[in-house]
Amino acid sequence: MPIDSGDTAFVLICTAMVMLMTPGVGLFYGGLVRRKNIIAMISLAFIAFSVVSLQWILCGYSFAFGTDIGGFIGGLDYLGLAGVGMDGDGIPDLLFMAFQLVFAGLTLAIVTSGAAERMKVSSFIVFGLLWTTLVYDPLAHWAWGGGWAASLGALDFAGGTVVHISSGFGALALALVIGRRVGFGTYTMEPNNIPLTLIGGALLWFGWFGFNAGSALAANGLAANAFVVTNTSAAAGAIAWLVASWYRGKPSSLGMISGAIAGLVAITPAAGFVDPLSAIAIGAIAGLLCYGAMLFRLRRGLDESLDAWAIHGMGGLWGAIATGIFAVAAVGGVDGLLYGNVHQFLIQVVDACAALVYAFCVTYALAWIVDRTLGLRVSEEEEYVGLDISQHGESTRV
Amino acid sequence: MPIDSGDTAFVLICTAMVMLMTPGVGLFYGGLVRRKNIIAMISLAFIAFSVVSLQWILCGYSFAFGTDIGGFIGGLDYLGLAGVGMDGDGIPDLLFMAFQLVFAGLTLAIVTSGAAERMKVSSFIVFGLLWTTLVYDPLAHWAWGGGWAASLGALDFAGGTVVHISSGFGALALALVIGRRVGFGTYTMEPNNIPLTLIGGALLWFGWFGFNAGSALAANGLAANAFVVTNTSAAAGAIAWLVASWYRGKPSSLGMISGAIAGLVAITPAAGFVDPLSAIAIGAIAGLLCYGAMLFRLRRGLDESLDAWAIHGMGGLWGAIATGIFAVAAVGGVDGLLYGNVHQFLIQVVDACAALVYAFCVTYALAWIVDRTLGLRVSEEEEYVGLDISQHGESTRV
Amino acid sequence: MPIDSGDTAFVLICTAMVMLMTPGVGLFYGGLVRRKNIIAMISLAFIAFSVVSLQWILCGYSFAFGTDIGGFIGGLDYLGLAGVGMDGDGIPDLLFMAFQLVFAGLTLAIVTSGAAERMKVSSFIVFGLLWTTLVYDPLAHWAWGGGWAASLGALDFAGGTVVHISSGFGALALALVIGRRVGFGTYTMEPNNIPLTLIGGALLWFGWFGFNAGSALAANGLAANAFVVTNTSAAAGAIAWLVASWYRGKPSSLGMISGAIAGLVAITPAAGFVDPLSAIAIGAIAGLLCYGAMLFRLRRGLDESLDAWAIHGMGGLWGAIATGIFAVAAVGGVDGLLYGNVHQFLIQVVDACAALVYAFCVTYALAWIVDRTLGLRVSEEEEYVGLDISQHGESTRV
Amino acid sequence: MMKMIIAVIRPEKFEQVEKALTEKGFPAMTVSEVRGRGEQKGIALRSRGGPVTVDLIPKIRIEMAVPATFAETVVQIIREAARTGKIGDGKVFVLPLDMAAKVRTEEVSI
Amino acid sequence: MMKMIIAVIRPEKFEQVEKALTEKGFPAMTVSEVRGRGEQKGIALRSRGGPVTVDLIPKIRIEMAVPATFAETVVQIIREAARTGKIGDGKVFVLPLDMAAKVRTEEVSI
Amino acid sequence: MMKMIIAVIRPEKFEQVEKALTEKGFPAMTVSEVRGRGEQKGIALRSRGGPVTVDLIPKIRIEMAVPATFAETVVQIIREAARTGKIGDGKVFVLPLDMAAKVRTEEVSI
Ligand SMILES: Nc1ncnc2c1ncn2[C@@H]1O[C@H](COP(=O)(O)OP(=O)(O)O)[C@@H](O)[C@H]1O
Ligand SMILES: Nc1ncnc2c1ncn2[C@@H]1O[C@H](COP(=O)(O)OP(=O)(O)O)[C@@H](O)[C@H]1O
Ligand SMILES: Nc1ncnc2c1ncn2[C@@H]1O[C@H](COP(=O)(O)OP(=O)(O)O)[C@@H](O)[C@H]1O
Repeated sequence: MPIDSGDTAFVLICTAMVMLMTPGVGLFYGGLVRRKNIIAMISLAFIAFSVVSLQWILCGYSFAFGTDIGGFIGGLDYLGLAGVGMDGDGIPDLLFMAFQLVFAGLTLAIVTSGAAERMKVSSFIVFGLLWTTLVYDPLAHWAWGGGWAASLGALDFAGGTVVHISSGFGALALALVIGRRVGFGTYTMEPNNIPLTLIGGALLWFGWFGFNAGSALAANGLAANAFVVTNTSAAAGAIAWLVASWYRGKPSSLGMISGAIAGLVAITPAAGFVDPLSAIAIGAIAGLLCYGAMLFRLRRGLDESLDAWAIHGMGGLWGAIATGIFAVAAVGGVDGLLYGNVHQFLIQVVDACAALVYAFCVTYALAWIVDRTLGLRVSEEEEYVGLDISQHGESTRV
Repeated sequence: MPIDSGDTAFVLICTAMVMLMTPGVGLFYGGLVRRKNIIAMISLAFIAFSVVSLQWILCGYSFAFGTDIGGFIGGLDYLGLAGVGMDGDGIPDLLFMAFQLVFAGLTLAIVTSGAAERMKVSSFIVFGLLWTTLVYDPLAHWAWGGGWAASLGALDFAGGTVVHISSGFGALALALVIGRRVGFGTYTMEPNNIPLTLIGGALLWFGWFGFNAGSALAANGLAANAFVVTNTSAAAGAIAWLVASWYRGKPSSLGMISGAIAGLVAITPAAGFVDPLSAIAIGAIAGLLCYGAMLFRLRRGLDESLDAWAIHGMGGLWGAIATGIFAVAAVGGVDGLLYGNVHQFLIQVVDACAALVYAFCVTYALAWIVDRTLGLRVSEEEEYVGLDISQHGESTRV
Repeated sequence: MPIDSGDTAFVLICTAMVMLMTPGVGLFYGGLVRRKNIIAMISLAFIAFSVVSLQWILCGYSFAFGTDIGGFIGGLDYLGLAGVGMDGDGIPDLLFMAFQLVFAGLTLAIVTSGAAERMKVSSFIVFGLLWTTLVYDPLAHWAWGGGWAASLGALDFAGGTVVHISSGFGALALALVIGRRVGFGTYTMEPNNIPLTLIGGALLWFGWFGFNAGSALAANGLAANAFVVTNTSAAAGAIAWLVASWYRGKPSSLGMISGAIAGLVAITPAAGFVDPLSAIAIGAIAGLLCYGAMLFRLRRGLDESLDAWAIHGMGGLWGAIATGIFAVAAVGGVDGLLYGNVHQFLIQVVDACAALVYAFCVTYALAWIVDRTLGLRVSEEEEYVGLDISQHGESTRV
Repeated sequence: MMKMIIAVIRPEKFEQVEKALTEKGFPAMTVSEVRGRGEQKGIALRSRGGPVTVDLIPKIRIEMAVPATFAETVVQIIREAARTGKIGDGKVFVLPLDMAAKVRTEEVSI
Repeated sequence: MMKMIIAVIRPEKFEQVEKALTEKGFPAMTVSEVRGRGEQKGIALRSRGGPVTVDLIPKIRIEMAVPATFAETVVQIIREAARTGKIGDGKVFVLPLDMAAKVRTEEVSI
Repeated sequence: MMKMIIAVIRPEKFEQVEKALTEKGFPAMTVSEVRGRGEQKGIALRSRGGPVTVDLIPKIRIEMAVPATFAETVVQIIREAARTGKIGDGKVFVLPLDMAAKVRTEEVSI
C-alpha cells in the first residue's frame, strides 16, 4: 500500500496531540502537589518525555518493534532507526515510529505520580531510562510488536495494558519503594492550583482523541468510532465520579476531571472494538471503580500520591477486561463476553494480569536497585524545603 | 460518495479542536470572575460538555438531525445512535455526529455566563439538559437538519444563529431570571486572573479554526476560505475593540481579546460565503458593536456578567445579517445585499430574529420553571462564601 | 496538480497549530517578566499577531510572494489577496497564504523580547507594522518567494533565517535602541510565573510540529521526517541545556525548556534535509551554544531580556549553518559538508550572514526612527508602576 | 506619636474604602490578600451529611501608619465605607507604633 | 485590654492548629501565605559548587486579636498544635493592641 | 525587650536587603507580597482623558522580631540597602512586641 495523504495527515496531527498530553500530565499533577513542588512536578513530565524521545530512536523502538525474540522483546534491527524511512504502508514508517514514541514518553510521565514531591531528578533520569527500556518496551512488544499477547489474540486498541496498567501499577510499586512523603496522613496536603489541574485535564481530554482515534492509524470509520466512544466514556466517567463524590458530600471539580480521565483510560483498549452505548457503561463503571480505588488507597495509607494507580492502573485493568466483555464484531471484528465469546474474555484477563504482574514486579525491582545505589529520594531537608528550590533552584514566588 | 481519508482526517481533528473550545470558554470565564468562584466557573464548562455529550448520543442528535417533523424538530430515528455508523458520505456518519456534538456542548458552556457566580450546580445540570434539548436541538434542526430555516434558504455556515444567538440571548434570559449578583453595581467585581482569560482566548481562537473551517466538512478550498476569513475577522475585531477602549482611556487586554471573540462570532455564519476583505469589515464592526453592547448592558445595570449576550448574542446577530450583506457567489454560491440580493438579506434577518425570539423566550421559560421548582440560585451565604467552597468544597488557596 | 484533500487537511491544521504558537510565545514571555508586566507581555503577542494578520492580507503576502523584483522583494500582484483563491497546486492558494501568515505573526511576537517591560503599546504597533513590512517580508521573499537566496540555492526548510535569525537579531537591535530596563544589573528581576512559561513552552513544542512538518506542504514522508527530527532536536536541546545548567549548580526547569526551544529553533531550517541521528547533534549543540550565548549576554550586561537573541538568533544561525553541514541527499536531495558538499555549506553561511546583517541593521534603523519620532519607551514612572497598569489599566491582583 | 491601623475588610468593599480614605487625606497604605473568619465560627452551609463549616473567606487587609491623633478618624472612615451590615464586614485594629521611617530620605516620625 | 497574636507556622500544620483553636473557643483569625526563615539562616542544601542556602520557605501566618487574659492560652494552643520538633516549626509573637473595632456594628473592644 | 520591625520595600531591592541583613547577623524574617502606596497619593500617569492615578504598586513586606537594642541597627541596614532615592522606596515601622515564642522548643523571649 502506498502512502495515503489523508491517513498520513491524520496520524501526523494525532502524534502532535499525544505529545501535548505529556505536558498535560505535568500540569495535571503540578496543580495537585503542594506549592513548593509545582515546578518540579511539571518538569518531570518534560524530562520524562525528553529522555524517552532519545531512548526511543536510539533503541526503544527496536526493542518494541524489532523482529520478535521469543515473544518477549524485539531485536536490534532498528537501532538508531536503521531502516525506518519515509516510505511505508499507508503511513510513513518514520511516522509510525513517532506515533509510538509519544506513547512511550507519556507513559513514563504518568509514572511520576508515584514519586511525587520526593524524588531526586538525577535518580529519576536513571530510573526512567531503565523503566522505559525494561518495562515499557517489552509490554509494547507483547501487544503491538508481534509478541506473545498479540499471538494470543489479546485486544489492546490504544494501550490499556501497555500504557495504563504499566504506568499505574508501576507508580504503585515506585511509591512503595520510595516510601511516604513526610507527614503523609498527619499533615494536610492540599492541591495548590486546581485550575492548573483542570487545564491539564483539558489538554489530556483533547490529546486523547489523537491517542485513541489515531490508533486506527488511518482516517476512517474505525477512527470515527474510536473518537466517539472516547468522548462518551470520558463524559460518563466525569458524571459518575462527580455524582459519587456528591453523594459523600460535595461534587468536587477534581472528582469530575478524575472521572473523565478514568473514563478515558478505560476506553483506551476498547476504543476500536465497542460501540457508543457500551462506552457509557464502560466510562461510568470506570468512574465509580477508580473513585473506590482512590478511597481504598487512602484508607490503606498508601502514598501513591496523585492516583496514577487508582485511575490509570485500575482504570486500565477494567478497560482491558471491559474490552473482553463489550467488544462487538460489527465494530472491530471481534465479539466479547456479552455476545457469547468467553474465550476473548479470558484472553483479556490473562493479558491484563500478566502485564500487571510484570509491570509491578519489574518496576519494584528497578526502583529498589536505583534506591540502593543512587538513592531515589531527596533528603528530608530538601523535601521540607520543596523540590522546586532544592532540585531546580527555582520558585513560584518571592 | 465513499469515505475520503483527507476529509475524514480534517473533520476528526477539527472535532477535537472544537472540543478544546469548551474548556477554553471555562478558562476565559474563570479568569473573569472573582477568585472565590474560579473553580466553579471552569467546572461548569466541563459539566456542560459532559452532560451534553451523553444527551446528544442518547437523543439530541436525533432531535436535531432525525427525519424532519413539521420543519421544527427531528424525529426519533437516531435515538441511541441507531443507524449512525462508520460509513458515510465523504466522512463517516459517526464523525458528522461527533462534530455536531462538540458544537452542542460548547453552546451550553457559553450560556453559563448568564448565571456566573450564583447558580447551583444541581439546578444547572437540570436546566442544561432542558436547554440543550428544547433550545439547542430545535435550532440546530432548523438550520442544518432540514428544518424551516434551511428550506427558506437561510445561510448559517458554522452556527451564527444556532450557537451564538441562541447562547447569547439565552444567557441574557437566564441572567434576568436568576437576578443580579449581590452587590452588583455597588461593589467592585474585578477579574481575578486575566492571564487565564487570555489562555482561554487563545484556545478559543485556535479551536475556532476547527469550528469554521471544519464546517466545510471537507478539506478543500472552501475550508481554506473559511479559515482565512475567520482569522481576519478575529484580528479586525481585536484591533477595533482595542482602539475603541483606548479612545475611552487605555487599550485593555480584555478589550482586545473580547474583540477577537466578537470577530470570531460574527464571521461564524458567514465563513463559507464571504471573502477576506469583507471579513475585515465584518470583524471590525463586530468589535465596535459588541463593545457598544457591553457599555449599554453596564449602563442598564444588567448583570449578564461575562457578556455572552454582548459578544455572542449581538455578535451572532450581526454575523447573521452580515452574511446577507457581504455574501458573494464566487465563494459560497450565494450573493448578498451588496451584490444586489435583497431577498437573501431579508431571509437572514427573519432567520436571526426567529432564533433570537425563540431562544430568549424558551430559555426564560425554562429558567423560570427550574427556579420555581428547584431554585436556580445558591443561598446568599453560599454566594458570599463563593461557589468554589459552597458548591464544590474546593478552593484555590489556603 | 489538483487539490489533495489529505495535504490540504494537513496544512489547514498545521496552520492552526502555528497560530497557537503566538499566544504560546506570549505565555512563555509572560511568565518570565515581573508580575507587574505579565498582562502587557502576553498582550503584545496577541497584538503582534492581529496587526500582522491584517497587514499580510492587505500587502505583506504580496511583498513576500508577488512577482520578484530584483531578487529583493515581491511585486504588488497580490495586494488585498487579488488572485489568491480557493484553487491551487496540491493545496488551495488561500491556504498557502494563511500558512505563511501565521509565520509572519509569530515572528513579530518573538521580537517583543527585546523591548520587554518597557515599550509603549502605540509605538509597538507602528514599529511592528514597519518591521514586518521592511524586515520580515523581504526576508521571506529572499528565501521562499523567489528572491536571491532561493536562486543561490540556500536551504531554509521552515524559517531558520526568515523567522529566527530575523527575530533574534531584530530583538537584539531593538534592545540596544530602547536601552536597559531601570535597575537592570542591580535589581533582581525574577520570573514571576514559571509554570506559565512551561505552559507556553508546551504550546510551542506542540505548534512546532505544524511549523516544521507543515512546511513540507504535504502529508508525506518528508513531513514525517521533519516531525521526527523536530522532536529529536527539541529533546536533545532540553537535555543538553539541563545538564549544562546542572554543571553550574542546579538543573533549572527554565534551562530545560529554553534548551528545548533552542533545539526546535536550530532544527527549523534543517528539518527537511537531515536525518534523526543528526538531529541529536544539532539539538544538543544548539542547547549548549544558546546557553553559552545567554551567559555571554548576561556578562556583557545586554538587556535583551527574554533571550530571543540567544535562543532564536544564535539558534537560528547555528541551524542555518548546521543545515549546510548535516544535510543528506537521501532526505532532502541535497548533501552538506559532512557528505563532501562544501559549496552548500558556504551558501548557508552567506545566506545566514546576509539575513543577520540585514535584520539587525534595518531593525536598528526602524527602532531608532520610531524612538526619535514617537518614542519607543514608556516614562520611568510608567515602567516603575508596570505596564499592566500603565499601558492597559489592568492588573493581576488587588 | 503614631499608631498602626490594621483593617480586614470585604474585597468587594475595598475600592470604596480606598476612595474614602484618599478623599479624606489618608492615601498611604499597604494592602494584602488574606483569608479570615470572625466570631461566628465561619459560615455554616448545608451539605448532604449535615452542616459544613466554611472556614476562611477571602478578605483584604489594609495596614496604615497614621499619627495617633488621626487614628480615631481613620478607623471611622474605614468602618463607614466598609459596612454592609451583614456578617463578614470585618474588623479594624489599632496598634501602638514606636516609629515610622522613610527609606528614601532620612525622615523619621515618632 | 487586648493583644494581637501573630503566629508563623508550617502550612502542613495549619489545619491542626485551626482545629485546635476553634475547639478551644478561639475561631476568629486572619490568615495569609508568607515565606520565611528563622535563626538557623535558612537551610543549607548541597549543590555541585558547595552548599547552597535556601532562604525562604512557605509558611502560614495567623493573626488573632484576643483579650489579654487569653493571650497566654492561645499561644500555648498554637505551639502545641504546630509542633513537630523539627527545624521550621515557626514562631509566635504577641503585640500590644490598643483597640479592636467591629465594622458591622459600633462595637469596640479596648 | 523586643521590637517588631515591619518594612515595606521595592521587590527589586529585596535580594539586596536580605543579603545585607543576613551578613550583619539578622537572618530571621517573614516575608509577604503586598501592594501599597505612600504619601504622594499614588503615581499619576497621563491618559487620554487627563491624569490617571495608579493606586497600588507591588511591594515586599518584611516582618522581623528583634531585640529592642538592635532595632535601630536593623532599621538602618534596611534603609540603606533598600534606598534608590526615587519615589516608592518604602517605609520601615517599629512596633512594640510583648513576647516572641519558638514553637519547636519551649523558648520564649520577652
Ligand atoms: N479576633 C480577630 N483576630 C483577627 N482577625 C479577625 C478577628 N475577628 C475578625 N477578624 C477578621 O475579620 C474578618 C471579618 O470578621 P467578621 O466580620 O466577624 O467576619 P465574619 O462575619 O466572616 O466572621 C474575618 O474574616 C477575619 O479575617
Ligand atoms: N525573628 C523573626 N522575625 C520574624 N519572623 C520570624 C522570626 N523568626 C522566625 N520567623 C518566622 O518563623 C518561621 C519559622 O521559624 P523557625 O522555626 O526558626 O524556622 P526555620 O527553622 O525554617 O528557620 C520562619 O520561616 C519565619 O517566617
Ligand atoms: N503610612 C503608611 N502606612 C502603611 N504603609 C505605608 C505608609 N506609607 C508608605 N507605606 C508603604 O510603603 C510603600 C512605599 O512608600 P513610599 O516610598 O512613600 O511609596 P510611594 O513612593 O510608592 O508612594 C507604599 O507602597 C506602602 O506600601
